[in-house]
Amino acid sequence: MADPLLQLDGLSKAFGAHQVLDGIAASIAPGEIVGLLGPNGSGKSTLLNAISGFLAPDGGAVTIAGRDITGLPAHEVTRAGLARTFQLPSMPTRMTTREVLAAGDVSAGSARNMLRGAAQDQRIDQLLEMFRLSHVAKLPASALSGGQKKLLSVALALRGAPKLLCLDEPTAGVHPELRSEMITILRRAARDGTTLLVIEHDMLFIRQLCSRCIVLDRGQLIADCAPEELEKNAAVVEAYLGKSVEKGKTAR
Amino acid sequence: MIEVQDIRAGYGDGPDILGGISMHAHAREIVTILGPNGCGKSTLLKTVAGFVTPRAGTVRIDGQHAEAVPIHEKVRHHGVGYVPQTDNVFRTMSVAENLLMGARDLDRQTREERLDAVMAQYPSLANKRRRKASALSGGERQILSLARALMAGPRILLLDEPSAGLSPAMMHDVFDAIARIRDEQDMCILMVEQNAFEGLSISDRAYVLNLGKVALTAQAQALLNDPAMERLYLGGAPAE
Amino acid sequence: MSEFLIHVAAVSCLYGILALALNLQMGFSGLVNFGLIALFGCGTYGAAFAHLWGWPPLAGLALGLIFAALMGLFFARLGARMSEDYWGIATLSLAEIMRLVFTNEQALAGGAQGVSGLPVSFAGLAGQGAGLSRLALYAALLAAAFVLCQRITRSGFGMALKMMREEPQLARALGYDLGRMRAIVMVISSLMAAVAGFLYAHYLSFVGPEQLMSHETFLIWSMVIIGGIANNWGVVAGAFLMQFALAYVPFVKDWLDMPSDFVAATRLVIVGGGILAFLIWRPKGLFPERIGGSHG
Amino acid sequence: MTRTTPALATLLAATTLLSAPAALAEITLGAVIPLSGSNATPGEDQRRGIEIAVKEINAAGGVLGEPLKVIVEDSAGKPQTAIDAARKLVTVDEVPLVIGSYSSGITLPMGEYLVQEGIPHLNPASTSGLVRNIGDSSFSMVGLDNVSTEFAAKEVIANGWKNVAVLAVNNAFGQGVAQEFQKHLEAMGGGVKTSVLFTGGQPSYRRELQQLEATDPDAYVFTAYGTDAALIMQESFELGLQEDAPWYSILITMMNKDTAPEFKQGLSGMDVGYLGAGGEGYAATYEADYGETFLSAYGGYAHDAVLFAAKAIEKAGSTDKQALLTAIRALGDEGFTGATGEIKLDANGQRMSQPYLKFKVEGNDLVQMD
Amino acid sequence: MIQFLIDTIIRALDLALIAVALSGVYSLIKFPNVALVQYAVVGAFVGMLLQQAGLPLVLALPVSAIFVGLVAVIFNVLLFERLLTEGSAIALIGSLALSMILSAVFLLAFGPAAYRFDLAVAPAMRVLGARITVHQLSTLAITVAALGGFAAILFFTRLGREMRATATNKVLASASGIDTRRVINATVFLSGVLAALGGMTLAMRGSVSIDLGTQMLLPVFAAAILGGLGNALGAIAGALVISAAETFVTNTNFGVLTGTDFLFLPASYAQTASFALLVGFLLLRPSGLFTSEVSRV
Repeated sequence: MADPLLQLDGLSKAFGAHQVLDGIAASIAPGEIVGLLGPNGSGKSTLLNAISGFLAPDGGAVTIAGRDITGLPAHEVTRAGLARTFQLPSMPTRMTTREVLAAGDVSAGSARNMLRGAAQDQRIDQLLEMFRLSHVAKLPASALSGGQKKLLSVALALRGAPKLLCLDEPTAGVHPELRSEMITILRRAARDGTTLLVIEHDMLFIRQLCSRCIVLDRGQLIADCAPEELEKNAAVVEAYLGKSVEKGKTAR
Repeated sequence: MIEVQDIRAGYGDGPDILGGISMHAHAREIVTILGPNGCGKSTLLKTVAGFVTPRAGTVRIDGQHAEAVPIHEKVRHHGVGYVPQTDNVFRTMSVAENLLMGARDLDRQTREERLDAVMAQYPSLANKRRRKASALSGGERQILSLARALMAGPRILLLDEPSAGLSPAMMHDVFDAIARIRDEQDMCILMVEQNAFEGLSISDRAYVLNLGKVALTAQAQALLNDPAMERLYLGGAPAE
Repeated sequence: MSEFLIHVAAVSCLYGILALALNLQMGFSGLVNFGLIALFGCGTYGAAFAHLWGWPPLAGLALGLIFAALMGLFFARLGARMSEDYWGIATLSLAEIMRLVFTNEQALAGGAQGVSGLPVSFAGLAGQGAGLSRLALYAALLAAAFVLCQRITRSGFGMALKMMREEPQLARALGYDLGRMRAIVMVISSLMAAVAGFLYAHYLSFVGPEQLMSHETFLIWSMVIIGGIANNWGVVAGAFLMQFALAYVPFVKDWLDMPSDFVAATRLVIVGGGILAFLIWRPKGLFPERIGGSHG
Repeated sequence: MTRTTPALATLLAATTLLSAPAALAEITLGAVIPLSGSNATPGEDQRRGIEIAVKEINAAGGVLGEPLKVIVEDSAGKPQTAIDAARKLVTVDEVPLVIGSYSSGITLPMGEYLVQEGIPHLNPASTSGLVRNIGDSSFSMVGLDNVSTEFAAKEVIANGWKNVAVLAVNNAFGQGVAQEFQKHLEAMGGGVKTSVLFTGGQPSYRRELQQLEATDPDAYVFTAYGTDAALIMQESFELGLQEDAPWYSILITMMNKDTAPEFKQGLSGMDVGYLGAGGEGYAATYEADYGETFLSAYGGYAHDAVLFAAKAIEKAGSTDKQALLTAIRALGDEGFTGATGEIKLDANGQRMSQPYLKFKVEGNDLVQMD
Repeated sequence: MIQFLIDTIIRALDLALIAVALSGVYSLIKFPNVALVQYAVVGAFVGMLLQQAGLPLVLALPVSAIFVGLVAVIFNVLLFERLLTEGSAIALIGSLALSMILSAVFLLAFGPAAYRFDLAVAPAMRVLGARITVHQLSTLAITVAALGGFAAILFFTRLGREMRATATNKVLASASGIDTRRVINATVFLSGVLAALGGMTLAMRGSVSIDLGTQMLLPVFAAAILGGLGNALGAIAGALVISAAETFVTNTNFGVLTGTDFLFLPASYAQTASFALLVGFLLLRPSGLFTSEVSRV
């Protein structure tokens, strides 16, 4: 394996007495598409927050492309090449889709661009087209459907040409048509060299897209395998279905 | 006991989250609502409960219109109990106080009796009756929340993901408790659940939602034996 | 043109600049600043110090701008860790501290009695010339401030500000350094407020701590809320509307033969009532924000 | 379009108001005095003085054959409001002369504005030494602090109080009094242990009083207005400060009216003489019109300012600014007798001689000592 | 030292009732209601009017307090419930605007003068060398009784339980059958009562003028925020800290520093002390001094 793009070493986070992340260690190589799985409350979103700088981890380290980004604020993590989306993308009510896309280019926020017009029209038109959002370009972004918001947030995340894109449930609540659109877009991004880390519940999606899965349960990494092997993995089946659980066997 | 007809609902000026849903649930029945994140499960439960007023359609409880009845009235006058998903206890208050909150309208004697009954039923709570709820474990909180809802003696129980964040062992305890409540108290239970297999194993019927619509409805056993469940429990649309 | 009309129009222009500054903070960036008057005060006291120390007036302007930039940066720094209502209270406190210090330190710009006798700009011109020249200068500066604000809010930076205002979480995920953006916005708008303060000092010929009362901040708030939050045209209109409304209260008093407390009370009612009425019945103001204003 | 309608309507209405001119041929003067704010009591007294003066003049046939009118504006005790009010008087009402205001903090900036506009200014009440520097078209009808504090310092020494604590209101007037008083007292061999300046309008002055008390003075010397002074006296009584050492008030009439008798027993002080020779008529009219005695010492000066202005206009023969200024100077040179005695102005346009009176409190009233 | 303690306690009396009211309401409707300080002034004026109208003081106090409680509820229903749907900052601005309007009403109704209750004033008693007046003692008693009563309601009554429940978890509270709107208005009523008592006890110790509200605003906020907004009883501790800081600033003779016998800071710097404390505090610990809850991200 090449030098890992993302390296997690013993990442931990607790809320009060509740250990949400318990020494997560994993690595992702450039170009991989990795699924991040686990039942509700297993710590997936917390892990994403800890990686992307929205939460300072209590312990451990996060390295991206050889650079230690542990504890850096979110915007610096993003500038280091890691983009992310949110599970429930909430969008501005007083900006249009087009304006949101214009703001998606982070260089807009520098003082140099203060007096320069916002819309570099062509590039934004292309994006709107590519993400099937042209017809809603002039609507307030908050008025988009859940699926359109997810597409918009992926479009925003991809604008900065990130090295690693972390997606939090990109297809949940997305209409089937847009869903296949989303898969196409993510595939293309991967082909263009973006590494993907995807939280997803939809196994179909995982199988279609991911080459590898890592599975969390109660803050611990319990599996790291190909998607096909998930069903055979006793720990995963237990975590998800609780099928073979016998009392007393559970951890803690 | 619960009858929902063609409801549409959403938040603020946002789009419809529920795009015309009809469903029903009877006494002595556990009905589970399944579906991927963002499909509208919780919104449906909240609309039935009265946190969200539907934009169109009707919600009937015992045959009476109840679309515009806020949750606190439903709890007090329509025999409804509601257990939220997270944040389901009063953290700064003791276990006993939490339980008493569930029995506001009862006279002192009934209240004490129910309290004793609950304590007898859930010994884990009895040991901690003076402890603050914030000191309880996740499973204990879930049980406490359930017990709190039962204190008022409801006939309908609305549960929002009772297994969220619980270990399998605790989850078993909680689901056992829920099934017992149905059997012993002839309760009508409407439950939103992520954990499809566990949820279905105690349910009578289920609705699967997708994108704000009912995608599938069936007997729980039938769904459990459906080979498509492997995909379903992980949230995929069963239509594929 | 009546001289009084010129006077009111001139003051309206200065308040228009203040309203634009507040709009940049509050309307576009979501910064609930209740201490705006302190930034204005940097300008007035810059002028006062220059006068006291015998410096040329323009040196006072430079002084005021430096004070204002520093104060704006400090405000922004405070805002980094607070929710918006806490920040509002903190900025209000800072403005009050400034007022109390200037009230009590006689060695510092005369204490409560302030500094009077500042040269009035264009005082040498005869007749209405002085008034009209001032009006022209203020109007030109207002127009410049307006163009600046318009350019900023329609630029990519403006989009970023709106993103910060509405979805700070998302903005951070996009790589925006919100602290830096807050600092930039605060400095720009502080400088605008200080320019208005400097001109005001050389218009009134007097600088005193009474000018820093928090009511003055709320007057500017009323202009923004009534005119239309996040609409540059709107807030300038709001500034003129409020100034004219307030300036004519004494005439209404004469007309209706009301007691003298009427004037002070009516001003409070116009400002407070204006804010409340608009918040309740027309929260977007007379000229609502144009969504999608940056294109098409 | 509909959006702009209310704004336009307001503007239109306002402009209509503006353009309605005073149709009657009148001689109109302006006055800016505190009718609201913490100096509302002396302000009201000034307003009464002005009212009486206008009545007197009009009863005697007016000025230059026209009826006299004084437009009274509220300063609200704020420089900004006062200047705006003066601006309105000058630019809208186009008065040839403005009288005002009460406290020096207001009079100074307003006077400077008037000087810049070239409008004659008569100061009827402010006694800060800084008033002298306002400008050459500004004139004072009242003597300034350097004179009054010297009088007070002499009194204090004469009473045998060597070391005193000074309490003064934190404004231009109070600051001036405290500084001047200290200067004079020290020149006479006394000393000021501490000078505390207080901000008016507080619900309690315990803190300031305790600061004074900590210095253990021979006497407390203070100057304060109206209701603030009333509370100070009440609290000093409550705290027992009045048992420890005597209290002496500079410009005692400013505070006497509002203070309840039980809190000011044994209080003494000084003030400007508010009645000169020939002032009895004014006092009688005042009591007849308002059913009470003077609210402060300053009504008489405002009254005299109006008489002085009217006489100057008569002298000038018109309301032309230059002619009026010349007339004022001439009148100041030759002297003019009003209710407060003879008003003669020095080269700076300030009143030269000023009667001062010693007072002590008896019951609720001030009794003049010789 | 004794005098310092007494001065601190007396100043804390000025702040405590209003700060507790502010914090109590904040715990339920998450915005700092600036108008509360004006409710205190309303209470004082109404109390004085009632006394003038011939009501004995023991009646005037509670009647005025109840009146102000009702006024607070009316404003909450007519105004703040609507504004809160737009966000807490909007409601905060609205409460500032309401304060201005109330100031205008006071100005027209009472003018700028200061008013006092018609109470006999006696020279202070000496206790261990420190001065205490009768009215300080009686207002201390009223304040302690009012705060005790409020604490008793909060911890020993059904309403109090419902208030705490609604404050900790509004959703769950309504799911338990609590009409949270009614509970909120009950709390608003109590806050009005406390604020009015605060205003009246201030007026009993000194005097009340229309500026009182503005002068109390920031010290009261400083106390409430220091105590952790929303933690009603923390506000009492906050009031003590603020008043100790203020008293230190004004009671200390800084003469030694300058080599003069006596040098006191102007008493209005007391306010500066509390604001500076507040700003410094907000910088270091934005959630307040006495917050016990671990906030979850």
